[in-house]
Amino acid sequence: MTQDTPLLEVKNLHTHFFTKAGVVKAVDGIDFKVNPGETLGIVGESGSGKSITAMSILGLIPSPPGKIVEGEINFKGENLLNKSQKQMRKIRGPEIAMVFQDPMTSLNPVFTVEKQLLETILAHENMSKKQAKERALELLNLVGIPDPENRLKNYPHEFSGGMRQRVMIAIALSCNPSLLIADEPTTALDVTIQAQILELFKRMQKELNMAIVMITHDLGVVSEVCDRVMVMYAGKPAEFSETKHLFKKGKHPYTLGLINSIPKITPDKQKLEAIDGVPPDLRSLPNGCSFAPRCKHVMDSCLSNDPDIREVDDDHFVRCLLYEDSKKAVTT
Amino acid sequence: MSLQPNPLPDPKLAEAQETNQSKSSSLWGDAFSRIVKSKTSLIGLCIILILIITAIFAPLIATHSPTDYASLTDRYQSPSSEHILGTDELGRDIFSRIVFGSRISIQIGVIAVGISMIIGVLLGGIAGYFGRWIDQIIMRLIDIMMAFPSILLAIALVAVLGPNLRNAMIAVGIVGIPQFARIVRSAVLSVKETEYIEAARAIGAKHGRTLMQHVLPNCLAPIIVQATLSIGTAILDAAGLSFLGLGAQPPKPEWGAMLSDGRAALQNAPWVVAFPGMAIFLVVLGFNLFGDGLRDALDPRLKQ
Amino acid sequence: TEDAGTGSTDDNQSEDDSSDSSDDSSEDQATEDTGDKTLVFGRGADSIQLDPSKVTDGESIYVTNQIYDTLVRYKEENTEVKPALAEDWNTSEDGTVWTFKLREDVKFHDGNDFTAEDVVFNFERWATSGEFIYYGYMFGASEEDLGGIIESVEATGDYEVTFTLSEPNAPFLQTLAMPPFGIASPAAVEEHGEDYFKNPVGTGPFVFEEWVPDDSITVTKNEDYFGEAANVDKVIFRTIPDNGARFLELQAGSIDLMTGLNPQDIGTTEDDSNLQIIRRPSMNISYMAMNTSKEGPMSEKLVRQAINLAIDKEELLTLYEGIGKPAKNPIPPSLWGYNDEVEDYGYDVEKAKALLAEAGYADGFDISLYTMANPRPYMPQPKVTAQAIQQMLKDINVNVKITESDWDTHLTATENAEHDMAFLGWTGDNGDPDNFMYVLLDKDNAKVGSAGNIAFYKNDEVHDLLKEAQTEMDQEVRTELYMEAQELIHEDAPWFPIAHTTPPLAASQNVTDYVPHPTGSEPFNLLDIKQ
Amino acid sequence: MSTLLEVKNIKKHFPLKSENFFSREKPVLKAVDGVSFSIEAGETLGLVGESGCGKSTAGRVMLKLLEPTEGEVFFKGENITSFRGEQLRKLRKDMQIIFQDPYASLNPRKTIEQTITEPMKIFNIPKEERQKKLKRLLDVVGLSSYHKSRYPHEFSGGQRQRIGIARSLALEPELVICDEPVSALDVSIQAQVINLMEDLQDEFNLTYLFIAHDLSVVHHISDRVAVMYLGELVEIGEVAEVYQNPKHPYTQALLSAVPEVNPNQEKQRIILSGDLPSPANPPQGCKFHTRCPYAEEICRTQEPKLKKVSSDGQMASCHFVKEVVD
Amino acid sequence: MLKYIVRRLFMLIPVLIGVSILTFSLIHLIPGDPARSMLGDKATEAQLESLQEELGLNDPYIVQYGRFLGDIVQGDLGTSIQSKEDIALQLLHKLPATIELTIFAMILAVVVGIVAGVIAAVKQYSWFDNISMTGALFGVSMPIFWLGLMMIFVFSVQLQLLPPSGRMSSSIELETITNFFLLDSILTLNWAAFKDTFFHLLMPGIALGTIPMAIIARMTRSSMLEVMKQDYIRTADAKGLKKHLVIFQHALKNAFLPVLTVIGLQFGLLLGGAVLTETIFSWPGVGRYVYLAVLGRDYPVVQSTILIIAIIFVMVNLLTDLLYKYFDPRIKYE
Ligand SMILES: Nc1ncnc2c1ncn2[C@@H]1O[C@H](COP(=O)(O)OP(=O)(O)OP(=O)(O)O)[C@@H](O)[C@H]1O
Ligand SMILES: Nc1ncnc2c1ncn2[C@@H]1O[C@H](COP(=O)(O)OP(=O)(O)OP(=O)(O)O)[C@@H](O)[C@H]1O
Ligand SMILES: [Mg+2]
Ligand SMILES: [Mg+2]
Ligand code: NI
Repeated sequence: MTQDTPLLEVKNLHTHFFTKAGVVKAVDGIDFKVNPGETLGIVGESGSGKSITAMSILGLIPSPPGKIVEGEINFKGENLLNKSQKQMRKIRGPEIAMVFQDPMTSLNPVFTVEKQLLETILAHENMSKKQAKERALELLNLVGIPDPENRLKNYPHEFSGGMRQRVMIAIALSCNPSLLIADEPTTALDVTIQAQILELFKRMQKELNMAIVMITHDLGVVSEVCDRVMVMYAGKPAEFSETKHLFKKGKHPYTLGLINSIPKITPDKQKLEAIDGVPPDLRSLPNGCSFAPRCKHVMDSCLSNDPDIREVDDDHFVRCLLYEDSKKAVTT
Repeated sequence: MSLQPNPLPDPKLAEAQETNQSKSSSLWGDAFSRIVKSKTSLIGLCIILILIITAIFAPLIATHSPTDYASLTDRYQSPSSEHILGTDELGRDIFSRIVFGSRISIQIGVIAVGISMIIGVLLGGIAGYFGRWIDQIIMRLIDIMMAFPSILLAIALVAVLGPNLRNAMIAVGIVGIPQFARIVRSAVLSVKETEYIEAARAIGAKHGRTLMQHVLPNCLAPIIVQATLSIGTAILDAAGLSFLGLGAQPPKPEWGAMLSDGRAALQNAPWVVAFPGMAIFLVVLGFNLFGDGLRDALDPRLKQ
Repeated sequence: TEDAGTGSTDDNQSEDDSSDSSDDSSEDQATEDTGDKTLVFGRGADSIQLDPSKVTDGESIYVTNQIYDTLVRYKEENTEVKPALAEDWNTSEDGTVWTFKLREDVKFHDGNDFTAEDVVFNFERWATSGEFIYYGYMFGASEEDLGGIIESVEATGDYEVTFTLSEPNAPFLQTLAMPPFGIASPAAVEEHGEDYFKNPVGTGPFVFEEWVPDDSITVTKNEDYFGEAANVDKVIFRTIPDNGARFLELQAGSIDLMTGLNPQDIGTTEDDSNLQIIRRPSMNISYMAMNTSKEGPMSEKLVRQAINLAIDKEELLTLYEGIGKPAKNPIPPSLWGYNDEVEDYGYDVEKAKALLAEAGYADGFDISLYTMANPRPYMPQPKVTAQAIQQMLKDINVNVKITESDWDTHLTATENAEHDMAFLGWTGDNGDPDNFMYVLLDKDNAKVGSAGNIAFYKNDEVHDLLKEAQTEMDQEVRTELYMEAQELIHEDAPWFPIAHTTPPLAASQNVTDYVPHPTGSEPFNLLDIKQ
Repeated sequence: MSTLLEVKNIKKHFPLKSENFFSREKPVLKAVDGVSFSIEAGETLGLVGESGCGKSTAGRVMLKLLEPTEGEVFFKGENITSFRGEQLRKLRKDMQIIFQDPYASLNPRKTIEQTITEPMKIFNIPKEERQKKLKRLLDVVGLSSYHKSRYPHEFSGGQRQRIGIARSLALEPELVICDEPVSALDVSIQAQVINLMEDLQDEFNLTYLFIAHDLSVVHHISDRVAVMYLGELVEIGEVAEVYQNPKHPYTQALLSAVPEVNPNQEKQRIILSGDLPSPANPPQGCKFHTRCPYAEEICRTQEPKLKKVSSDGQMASCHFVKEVVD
Repeated sequence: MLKYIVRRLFMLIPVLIGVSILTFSLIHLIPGDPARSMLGDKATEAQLESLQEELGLNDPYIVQYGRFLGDIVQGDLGTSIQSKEDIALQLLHKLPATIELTIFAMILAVVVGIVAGVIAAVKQYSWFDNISMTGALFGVSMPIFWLGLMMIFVFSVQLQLLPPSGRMSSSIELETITNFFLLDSILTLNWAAFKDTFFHLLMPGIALGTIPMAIIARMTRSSMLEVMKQDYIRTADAKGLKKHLVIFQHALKNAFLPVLTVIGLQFGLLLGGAVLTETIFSWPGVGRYVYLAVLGRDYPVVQSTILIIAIIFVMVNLLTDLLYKYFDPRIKYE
């Protein structure tokens, strides 16, 4: 790592759900850092624990049944896990803000956009209502909502999906957070709208210089906006690297599988290389490497040994026994 | 066939994964296992079973005649070893009457809910499946019925049909129709919109087949839940009617009627009122508990 | 005249009593901010109409007794008569002409003076339509002859009325004292027409104030009452159908006096230092009438006898909790003319079965038993009694279906002969056996739709005897006639006579000077209440 | 090659609940508003467009699962627009559909065996043959025969999609309409299914209408591609042509908006402004003019026609594309 | 909004007509001749005819129905066969009693139900949740007539705390203005009457309110739980709003909507349940009135009263519907 003090540092995070049917190890040992102003992408298949990671950071894990059983989440040097709910409420918003996947359901349908914007501002900033309203207008302008003066009075259902996502982003930005977590902010949107939103993200990042954690399952999105990427599989990181590096020199069989299974718009069509099998049931993970059952390069040792994450290159970490010998293990 | 079977997924792997899931394969089996796991619905089930067993073996369980008194001098005896729940205004054994009353309760539940269910499912099914003007007509009729508070409508029906248990059951059955019709209709509507119904049409299934094989089986869960809960309501309503003297006539040991007859002695012999009421309460509670459990067990959202 | 004299001494006496108590209360009153004394009277059913001449039910009479006066009234504790609206009276030798001298200081509640014309008006009103049930019962009116035995009523002076009867009528004076013959204000009758029954105007000690159906009737003190003015300012008759609830209200002090005490609550009342039991002298009967007019088993004498034999009266009477004595005749033993020679059927199931077999009903039959839902003074637990009979008759294969209705409906249904068997009872109105036997068992009163004789028992021999007793003025001869009639009735068994009761009333200890009358109701002007 | 299916100017308008109780004119939602194209036997035609533009509706109209409001459908040269009842049922043998949602498209109360054999039952195929075929179908889609007595909820999404495919193949159809068969699946599973479908096409000589909103998937699987916008076809042509050389501004924007898995290549993005207008109330003139960067007055008033824009059959509907006459 | 209300009222017409047809037909459901059934088997022909005449039973149905409807529209509900009273007038007297009782019960049910439901949802699986939901389950299974009697036994017989019947003690003087005693006593500043009426209302109110209370509590809880799972609640949390704001503003306002519908429907239950409650507590309201009429086979009273109650119920549902629209901005009403 190049910078000295990361904005966010997640260490060996384990978030489990204790359900009747068994313990769901949704997040099972994750480490990553986010530096100020940088964009980190987290990719993985559905159910791999991306959202739960984000929710853990914000302290929003529904409990019961969920519980953070181990780990540290250091934000600006303080461990968020030691904070009370009350303290966390002060951090959410002004320090860490979040944009959720589905703009259709993430805004409260019975309140106007104005109320939902203002209440965030008023909750954290020492402002009069009038000032807050000015700020709200400014924000709506910033995220590109035309005629914000009038639109403020509207209810969410009077907005289209893209517009709602803009409102969500405005809300997230309203208290100038130093970290923005975006959980699949474009998945529910159409391509043309997705392009608009991604463009907005890029602009925001440039203008406001905040760190972003971009959660997605679309490698395309990652490659467009992220500086670095973490690939997750079954609650664990599989690979972690600089984005360009990953697409060029990705090492983990799962990462490679992901990249190869996506059809590419290139003139010469090749057969897709699919990853066999299905993602594992998080309640009963196989012994050894959780990807082993689907891995093309599976070795006997994979079925019994769960590999540690290792740095195989500068700032490039892989969790695979194939690379057991490369460089050093990251201590956890 | 020249193509190799697709190599995915590895059958052994799939096998291994599936053994983790519960073995029973049908939805009903699943539901059953879920009910058995829920303590409250198990209690409900037990109460219902006790009720049924009591009804079947009433003559063996009862210690006295349910309708005849031994001597009028035995009136209003407080609970004792001879009459474990005491005696009523005629000196009849309350326990035995309650035991035999279970038969009437079951009868009410089955007949009244039978009426509501058969007519309600039919109306709701037709309205939901065929839609358009048939739906309009049926639903307006249902709306009209729903405009009357149900107990009141039942009272009015009994008033014109004549006060007896049979008519009370019919009345309670009739006022239960709208509930079923609406539930079935909305279930049919939502099932009708699913892709597997479209798939059935796409493979050329006829109306009858679609309705019987695809639509109705998938509406069964809400119907069964509603039926279970309705039995409780029906027993409650019929007891209310009997309490008002519009249902079971003497000397039938109907619980509501027993309670009503015991009112005069509330101050001196509260047990005459207390026990039949408790019986009603417990049985209705049983059906409600079980119905709640069933609803949870059959709730598609809770699956997976 | 002598009667009147004794009457007034009675009055004086009670006046002393009441003045004592009102002294007590006046002290208390000083501390109260409202000086009003209100008596709340709890009962099981509402009045049907407040036109006493139109009704037969005690609940209506309870109230009209307060509002109306009759020409003569009963004495407080028995059925002897004393002057009321009429100061004095005499009768012709043959007993067919009666002349009444009326009081001159009487005013109706609406302010009009009471005169002889008003009496004529009332009698003519009753005698010109079939709607007035009691008039029919008592004076033998029929559809053909609406006037009955009263040939004419004339105002023979401003304050004198003369009645001319078609035949002598022994109980005539007693009859006139009956509450149904309360004199109404002609002006009010004319003004309200159809609705008169809910706007009653009389001359009585209380003035009608308000009627909230099924809830309460309020009457207030008539300050200008010609007799002894009431001690309480207001009486509220509250309807609380449930005996238990009513008793609770009494215990809680929200009512002062109640009828229809559950027999099993007598003990509780006696134990409660705030409450008292007041027993009404017995002059009533409860019975199960068998509808002889209906085709089928009930028209058979043998069947009716069998039913009499199949019911264990003694056991049944346990349901009366000690307030009832078994009945075997249609009149109470306290009345003259009671035939103690008659021997009750007794309880004999075998014999009953034999009789049934003889009548061709060895296999039994299905039959309805109509019962009122509300307890009556003469029958505290009708529904339970019905069920007890239901079970007893099972022994002779008679399958009883009980039909329970509220009081009003029950009366209509039985008057209309819907029933096979029905419970009913009677409280004497005037202390004359005629008031039981003629009203309840004469063929004249077996008219569908307005029957007093709900057995629809029609025996010409009995009719002749009763008719003769009516016209005979000699009480001994009349006694003979009634005795004979009782024999016949016993043989024909149109009824299963059940019991004579001393109906208990429960009251707060504060209620004083309350003397219940054997006829079942009384004016409340003498009664007082300590605050 | 012969034309297997052809639609001519099909329209599907859904009546909307009238807002005004008393008003006479019934508002409609123009889900498909005049679409014509044809599918050649053995080819795969991709149908792309944003959500709500009428792709699924068009597919259902072709199958006659929905009655077209207007227009005609030809199957093997026969006009099937007016087919009803038995005639239509017979036709079902030759045309099948695969659905998007692997969870909703299988009857949860039926075992896999029942689901797959039901079409055969309906067409009175004898039992033995049914069993034989069932085995083969399971084999072909990569399921084992011990799966057949299980219920859908015991399968993963990818497996369910296979079951749906098996059902659609049971009657050996010629045409299969695939309504976003892979959109609900994870990337890794998506590739499995796409591969399977490609194999099956070769194996059974199938013709696909492949509906999707994912342009890369369509590119991968299709021979030709049609682009829809608000119920209308805006461009159609050979995949290579359209992707390399899109003529319609909407197609251009659409293609440029796809995030590419190639971090090195900086793309020239066309970002469309605004949102998709509602099909209940579409713009006048060219329906795309509200978002089109090149829109001019004519676009607001005149509706462009689909015209041939290149010599090898590429067609587009835009006022500013030159028509090619050959 | 106004336009919408007018439209909704307009749409009520068919329902109301249906309701009137149904009540009208009730009398014709009586097996045999209704007049005969009212008068009994042995009624004379003359009596029968006069009643048939009075009820107009000899005309064709359509004519009868037309007259029935015409009378009702003019506010003429006929006269009672038993008491010969004008039914409309009697109802005017009795309705306030029932409405007062119903509203009291409803307020009780809504307040307790919603509070319990919200707390139970927020503290899911806590002891409060368990206890209140067990209580609610008991509540929905409760025969209210039994509950009423048991309450009388405990509070009137044993503890002698509360009056067992009636609306007000006879000793209390109250000038009635609206006939809603609680309201009247406030208007006339008669605190003794207020206290007395309130105590009289307590037991019947609780008995009547129990089932709706239980249903509302359960509904509120499940609705709250459902809403708390929604994304926008997560958003509100992620915005760092205070907890009470999240629960009482964001969650409750959304959760209230389905509860509102249930509340509307519960009114029907209350109006029906009033028959039992009023009978037990000798409450001089419409419920007891109908009941007595049923016992007395006073069909005109049964008919008219049920019709009026149905109309009230329909109106209440309309009101909840309008409220629903008012609370839910997603529904347009123009
Ligand atoms: N409340 C919960 N109870 C039990 N298990 C849960 C709960 N919430 C999430 N999980 C499980 O945790 C795992 C990780 O979920 P998560 O939402 O983080 O996945 P994801 O990577 O965000 O997937 P997606 O792409 O579908 O959003 C999943 O297997 C999910 O089933
Ligand atoms: N049965 C229907 N009734 C009314 N409107 C409908 C119906 N079916 C579809 N629509 C509407 O028609 C329009 C086109 O729908 P369609 O499903 O064809 O779109 P699509 O292109 O398949 O979208 P998606 O990518 O979301 O599947 C949509 O606006 C939709 O709301
Ligand atoms: Mg997620
Ligand atoms: Mg679609
Ligand atoms: Ni082959």
